[in-house]
Amino acid sequence: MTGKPYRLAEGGSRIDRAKRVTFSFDGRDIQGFAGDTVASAVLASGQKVFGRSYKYHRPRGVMGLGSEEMNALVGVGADAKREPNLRANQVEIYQGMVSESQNRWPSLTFDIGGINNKLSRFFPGGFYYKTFMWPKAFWKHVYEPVIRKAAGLGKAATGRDPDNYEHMHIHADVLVAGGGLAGILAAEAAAKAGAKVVLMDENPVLGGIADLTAGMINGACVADWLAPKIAELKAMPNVHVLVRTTVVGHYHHNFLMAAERVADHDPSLLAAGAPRHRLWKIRASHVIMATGALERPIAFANNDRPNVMLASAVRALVGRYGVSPGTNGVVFTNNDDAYLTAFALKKAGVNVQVVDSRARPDGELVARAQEEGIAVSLSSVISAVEGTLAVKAVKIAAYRKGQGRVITEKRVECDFIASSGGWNPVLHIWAHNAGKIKFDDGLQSFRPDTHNAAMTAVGAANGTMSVEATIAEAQAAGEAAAKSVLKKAKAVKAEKLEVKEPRRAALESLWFAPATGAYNEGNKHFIDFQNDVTAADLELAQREGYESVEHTKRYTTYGMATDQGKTSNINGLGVLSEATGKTIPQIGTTTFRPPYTPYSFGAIAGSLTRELFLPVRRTAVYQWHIDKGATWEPVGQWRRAYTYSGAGETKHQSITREILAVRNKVGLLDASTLGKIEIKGPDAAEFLDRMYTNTFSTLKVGKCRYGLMANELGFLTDDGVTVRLAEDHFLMHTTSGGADRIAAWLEEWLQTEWTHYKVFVTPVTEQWSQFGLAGPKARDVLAKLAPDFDVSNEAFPHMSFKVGKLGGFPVRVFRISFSGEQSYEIATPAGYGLSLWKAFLEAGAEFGIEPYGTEALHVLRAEKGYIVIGDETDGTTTAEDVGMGGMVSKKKADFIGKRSMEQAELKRAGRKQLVGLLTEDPNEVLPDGAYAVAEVKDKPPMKMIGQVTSTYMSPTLGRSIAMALIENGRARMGETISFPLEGGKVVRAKITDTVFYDKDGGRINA
Amino acid sequence: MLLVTCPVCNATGDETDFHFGGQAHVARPATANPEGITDEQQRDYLFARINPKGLHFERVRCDRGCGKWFHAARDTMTMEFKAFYGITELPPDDVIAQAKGGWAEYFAMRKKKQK
Amino acid sequence: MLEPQFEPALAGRAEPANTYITLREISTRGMIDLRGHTSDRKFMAAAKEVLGVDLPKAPRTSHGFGDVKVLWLSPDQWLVICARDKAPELAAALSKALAGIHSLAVDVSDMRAILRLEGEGAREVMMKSTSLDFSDEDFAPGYVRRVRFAEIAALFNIVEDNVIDVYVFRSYAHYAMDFLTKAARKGSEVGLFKKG
Amino acid sequence: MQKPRYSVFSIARNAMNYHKDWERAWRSPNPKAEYDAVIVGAGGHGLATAYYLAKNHKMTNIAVVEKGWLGGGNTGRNTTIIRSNYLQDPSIAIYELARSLYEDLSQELNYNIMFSPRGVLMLCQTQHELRAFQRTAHANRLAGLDCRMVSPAEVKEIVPIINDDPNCRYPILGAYYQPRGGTGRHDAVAWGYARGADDMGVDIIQNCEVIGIQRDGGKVVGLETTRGVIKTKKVGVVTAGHVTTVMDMAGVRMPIESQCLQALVSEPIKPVIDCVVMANTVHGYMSQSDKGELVIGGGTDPYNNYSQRGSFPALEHTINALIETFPIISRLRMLRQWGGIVDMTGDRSPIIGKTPVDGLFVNCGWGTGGFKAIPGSGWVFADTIANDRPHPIAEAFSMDRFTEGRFIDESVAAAVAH
Repeated sequence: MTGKPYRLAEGGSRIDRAKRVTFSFDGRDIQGFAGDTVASAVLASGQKVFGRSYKYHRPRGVMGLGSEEMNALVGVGADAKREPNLRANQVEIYQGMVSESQNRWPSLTFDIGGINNKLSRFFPGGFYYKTFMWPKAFWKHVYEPVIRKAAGLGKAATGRDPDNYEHMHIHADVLVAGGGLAGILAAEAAAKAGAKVVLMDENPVLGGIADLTAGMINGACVADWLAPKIAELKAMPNVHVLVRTTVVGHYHHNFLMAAERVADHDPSLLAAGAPRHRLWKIRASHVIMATGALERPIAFANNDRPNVMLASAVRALVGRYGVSPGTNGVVFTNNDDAYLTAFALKKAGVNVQVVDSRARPDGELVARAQEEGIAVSLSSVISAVEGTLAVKAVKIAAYRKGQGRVITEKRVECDFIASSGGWNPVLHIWAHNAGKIKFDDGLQSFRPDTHNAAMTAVGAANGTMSVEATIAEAQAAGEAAAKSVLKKAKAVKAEKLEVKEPRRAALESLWFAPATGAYNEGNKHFIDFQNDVTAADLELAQREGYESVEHTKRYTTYGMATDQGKTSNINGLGVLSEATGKTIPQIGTTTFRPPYTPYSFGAIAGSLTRELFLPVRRTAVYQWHIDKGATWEPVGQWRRAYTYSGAGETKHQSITREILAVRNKVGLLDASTLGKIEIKGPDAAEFLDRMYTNTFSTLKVGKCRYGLMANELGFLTDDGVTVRLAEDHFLMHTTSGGADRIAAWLEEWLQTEWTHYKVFVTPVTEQWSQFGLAGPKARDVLAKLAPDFDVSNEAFPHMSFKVGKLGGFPVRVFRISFSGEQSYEIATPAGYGLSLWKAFLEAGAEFGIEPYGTEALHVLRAEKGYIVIGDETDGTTTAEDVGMGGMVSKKKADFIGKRSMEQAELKRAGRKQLVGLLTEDPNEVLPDGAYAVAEVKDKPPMKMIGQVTSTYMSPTLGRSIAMALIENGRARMGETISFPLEGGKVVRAKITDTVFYDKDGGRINA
Repeated sequence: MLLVTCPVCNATGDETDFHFGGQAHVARPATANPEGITDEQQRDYLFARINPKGLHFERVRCDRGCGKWFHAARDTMTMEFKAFYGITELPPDDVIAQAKGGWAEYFAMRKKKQK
Repeated sequence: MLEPQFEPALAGRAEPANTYITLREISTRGMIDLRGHTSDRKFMAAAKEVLGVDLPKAPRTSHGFGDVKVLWLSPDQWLVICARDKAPELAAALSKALAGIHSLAVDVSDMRAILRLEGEGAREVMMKSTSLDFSDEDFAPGYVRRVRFAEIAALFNIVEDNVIDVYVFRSYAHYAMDFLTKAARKGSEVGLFKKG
Repeated sequence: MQKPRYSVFSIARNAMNYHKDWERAWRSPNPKAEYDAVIVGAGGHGLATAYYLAKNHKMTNIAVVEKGWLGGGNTGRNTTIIRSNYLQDPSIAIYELARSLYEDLSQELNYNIMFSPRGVLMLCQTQHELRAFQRTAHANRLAGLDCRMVSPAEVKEIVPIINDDPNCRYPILGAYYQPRGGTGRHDAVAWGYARGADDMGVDIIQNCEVIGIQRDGGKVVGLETTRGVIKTKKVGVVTAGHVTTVMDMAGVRMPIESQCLQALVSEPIKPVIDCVVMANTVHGYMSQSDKGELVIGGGTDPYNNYSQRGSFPALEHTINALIETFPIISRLRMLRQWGGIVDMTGDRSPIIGKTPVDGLFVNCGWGTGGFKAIPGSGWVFADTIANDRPHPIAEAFSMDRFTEGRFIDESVAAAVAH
């Protein structure tokens, strides 16, 4: 089909007829002009159908002017770049763009789902709650899959999004949402008063619908008068203007979100490095809402046919894109505004007549229509639409307000309809955060009332429809906003304006146009087009008792489509009002939820994806671990080396090798992630006695002590070795995962409970690289590194500490062990970490030193029966439970968790207690977390008596070992208990104590 | 995204720069006297919360800033902050005057103690 | 074999290219975490004696004296910046001078990495990274603040109008540099309040 | 007063008449002067309680009073996940009772609540999380639940859009799978119970706010409401996030804090995921509704909050996590976000049972996980009210567990690693 006659010979303020742009729609090449949208270009090509509706799969075309569009949703881009459900009238075309219609199969014009329409009589609102219940299994396997396939509109991308996104924070004295007449003037006034102003508008160009508005300012039409103001505003140093940027949400304390579509209209920007979308996080001292108004459709029979459009949308097609939906149009209205569309069409040489539901509209525009010779049928409505894939004709019926049936009607041929039921102020960001709204009889719609936040509404968003009033209101609001924010605002002198605009007749609400045939029967008066909700559905919901408007909404899904009820909300309330006899305010409205229009998850995530998703913390040896083939164990945000598997080595093999190296020679562990906290002050010792379950005030300077920490519930939360550096100075070690938590925990108690303590707490975890040197040869390695550093057992016994120099390295050395071997931990400033690590390996080479990872560490400590907080404990485990009751001070009057340890349940006999387990078959390794039962039965349920907490094949002992928390375990030494596993297998194990290796500790002290 | 002001360092910032620490003015019985604390007292200390719909008093830490704990008085419906005050302090009298229910009782009790 | 080799947090990492501001690690500075009470005259005096400069009392400010700079962190905490090789002795000197005064001075020169943002867009990049308003007049050279930076804790110091040092814990240095490199990517300029 | 049954035939019959003759799903009665019992709160839990009081205990002279519209609280705001694979025995008992009742609820209520056992996958993304879920798996198997661990390969089979890159930030090491877990239609659960209870004579009184609880000594004798005084000797309070407000009227201080839980949906798209996926390490979970919307749960705001407003920080992390877990969603868009007021107890487990006041019963503390429990919760609470003693399953959830230290802590499954 050629572009003619839809592309008019001239006109089109947004398009550049010199620049042709080719893109594809459903695989067909379409030629448009630079500045076209998918909607304008496709319509210009003669195609009217853009998609299929949600439930009945009825053919649908473009209906709206902008973000209220509910029918013409298209997918743009292919594969990993496909973005579904975009509004065709907002998508700017570019050379090579790929777009497609949605929700149709196999094709737009022939859609199998269309059968739903034939059967629609059997699918009233909420029908699915009443059926699909038998047989039971069919819901999941038959009915639901069909429903899911039929629903759902567009298709998602098929791969990882290749584009970038980012966030930007901005603080404004005044944020102006909306760049139409009202927004521009409010921003100008605020800026001239000296405020820092940010203005955002969702469209590619500012001006809103000034170009579709009647009236003259100082002799120029509104748009022309506004143009220089826009340029001036953009040039002001204290103003930042953003287009293609939608203010999507308003949150507490004037925090707002805006989604900027940076590169959707021009992919070359992506190649140049631009993000596809940028999410703005705005903190505004004052918000001016100049979001305008949206025209609402009229509910008449088959008002969803392709080429039934809003009057404003038709006006914009003609004026902005030089496109007419057809050659022969009918304007259907209950207000004066739509007459402007008739004039625009006539001027463009399109045949047009007007159908006006009002009896005696006395406005100047109506009069002008008659002067211009445009046929106007008053007291009339459209009672039927003929044509399925496009409008072919309408029936025009005589009408009196309140009349439910059609008496007389005449048939008129036409190929498009422009309808207007009035205008609804865009209240979303006003209402997002509990702003009050009130019903306006003149508008027959809601408008802003009061708001807790510093926010003002101006222009159409405030229900102010006249140009003159809007100008005054906007300028006053802008200046007032600046004054309220600034200490000293400059005075703004008002310019003299002469405004002329037509006197308008009042709008008469028309919520439902009577149709051919008995009331409602067989006709579809659509209220929510995308979700296929009709006036009849809303009335049905009422009849069935879903009376609250929220019930009606949820039962019929009215207002829940991707347009979130922008055009359906008020019309639905109107229908409900007439059905129930309640006024619209009595019925109330549903809650406005962010966002105003949908925006991408990519924008929400910003740049925090891929390598920036959750930081990785690296020790100084990180890269070395990688080069050595380490696999990782994440601990908090750290990555710790799990094991170093060499070429052709399985993890199990390398772990075994590492363990034996420590037992027989010497191993090296990167323990830098351990938490390190310096604690100093005259009350430091007493403070530690409060924090730990055991006592530290008795610790000698230069000595180390292992400590247990509980929370106020009495359960274990952390453990580690603390050293007394001086009388008033301690260095605490925490678990790697606990480092930040415990530092904050100590601070909290100091600041909020024991405020009189003179104690400073300074976390120093990251200052130090810390390495574990463990094994019978550990001392030899140290001695070789630093002959002058006395590491003899006498000078440096187990649980002692030394500070000094190891060769050139400033170090802190702790003789502590988590492996049961002779063992040292050596800390050096992180900058030297890597070279000290290498130095150890070099010095240790002759002793067979090997680096070992966290898994070997865990096996080594399990062989010794050492607990790991988080394995042997799970947040409900006490010191007593794990057999460390001896470390809970009886002497101390108080410490964190003491009182709760006396609660009945924590002292209860028969609690689970930590024990060791030896399986009957030494080669059988119990699975992690396996449960023992009181009695094995042939099928569940079985009474469980406890679970495995750690379980390994011990290379040292050549057999499996495990630890478990078992009811009353310590009283059951020697007892054999059963662990029923999957598939009926039962593993039996003997209860032992938890120390499997070197019970007398000879090796540690060697 | 709440806008919070730390009364210690006077920094104002997004809620994400702060850490919220739950109900304010919860006394830890063991600190005063570890002896003879009943299970009920311990339960109330650990779990019983005032949780009002309206004016509430809570603990906040200037987590990313000066690191200090402080108190905030906030309406849990409107999210409006009525006051920020020191961690060892009581709220300003005009704010105490707005307290209702459990909080009104609490502050009355505190006032009595002071006398 | 025993000669310590100092390795900065970003050792071996190429400076980012294709960014609209310059980003690099500053590895020549030493740092001392100093604790004590602003209200403690003895402490303040002793600290000044060693550092040659008053500890800043006003939140979010810094004082400089020669090569030494003191950043305010909290009413009882400061970060002393000096030449890296001077840090150990300066820390020792502080501890000595502060003996008997309730205080804590720790050499933490290796605890943080300093990333320097330099150029026209430095403030804009910080506004992509934090929730603060770097166009506010308070944010002048000398300004210091701890803040949530991307997903992590950071400390920044405005050195000159278009030069900002960001201090992050060493283990996060790569993450922070990755984030900055992306935020400052050429083509992603915002040009806030910039005309023409 | 048996209502005509819903069926494909009743729809056909009504279609002939353009659906003008459908009966009301429930009446809109005025409160009587006195009832044998009154349930406060017409959410899922409250309506289910009333339903089972009438059905199982033949107490039909009862009412449910509701401040707003029925099902308008968390029942209509949650992410509709149904599962029972908890770790602690009491939790397993009540959630599995609920899940098994869900299996037949559509037929039981003659109202399609669209229970869809599409399976719930809980991802294991660290060695520690893997061990924790292995423990849960053993416990659940021995308790008789139909659950199992699945391999990364199986995960990919069940959810083809999942990111299975072994080098990503938190690679998937496996998952814990409950094949008979899934989702239901949240509004329908409330509506179905309401219609069923109404059918047995229960008065459901909407727009009726309780403003006082009348006591005679230690006993409940009635309720003061915005629609007058209602005499009754038994009151069941089931008001979730607003439980403190109501219990304060009886002078009972609750171990509850009310917070705002964030949730959102994407625009509707063609089916991409046919099960529920929960990724606890990175804090995100997602499923797809029958309308095609991706249903996503965020975290709770970190402070007490009654505002029911969507906020942003809690969502941001969830979306980052889900984009890493399901890379294809990056170009999909958020359609709608909202908040629900959840009642959090000290151990994050519910409270069901008697209170210090005779005749006053409470059922609350479901926090972020209440929807999945509705049928079981109503079942045991009804039994508790009818017999004036805790149902065996409810015993463990009594309020005095906080006095005794008898916590039911489910966070255990994700305890802190080393």
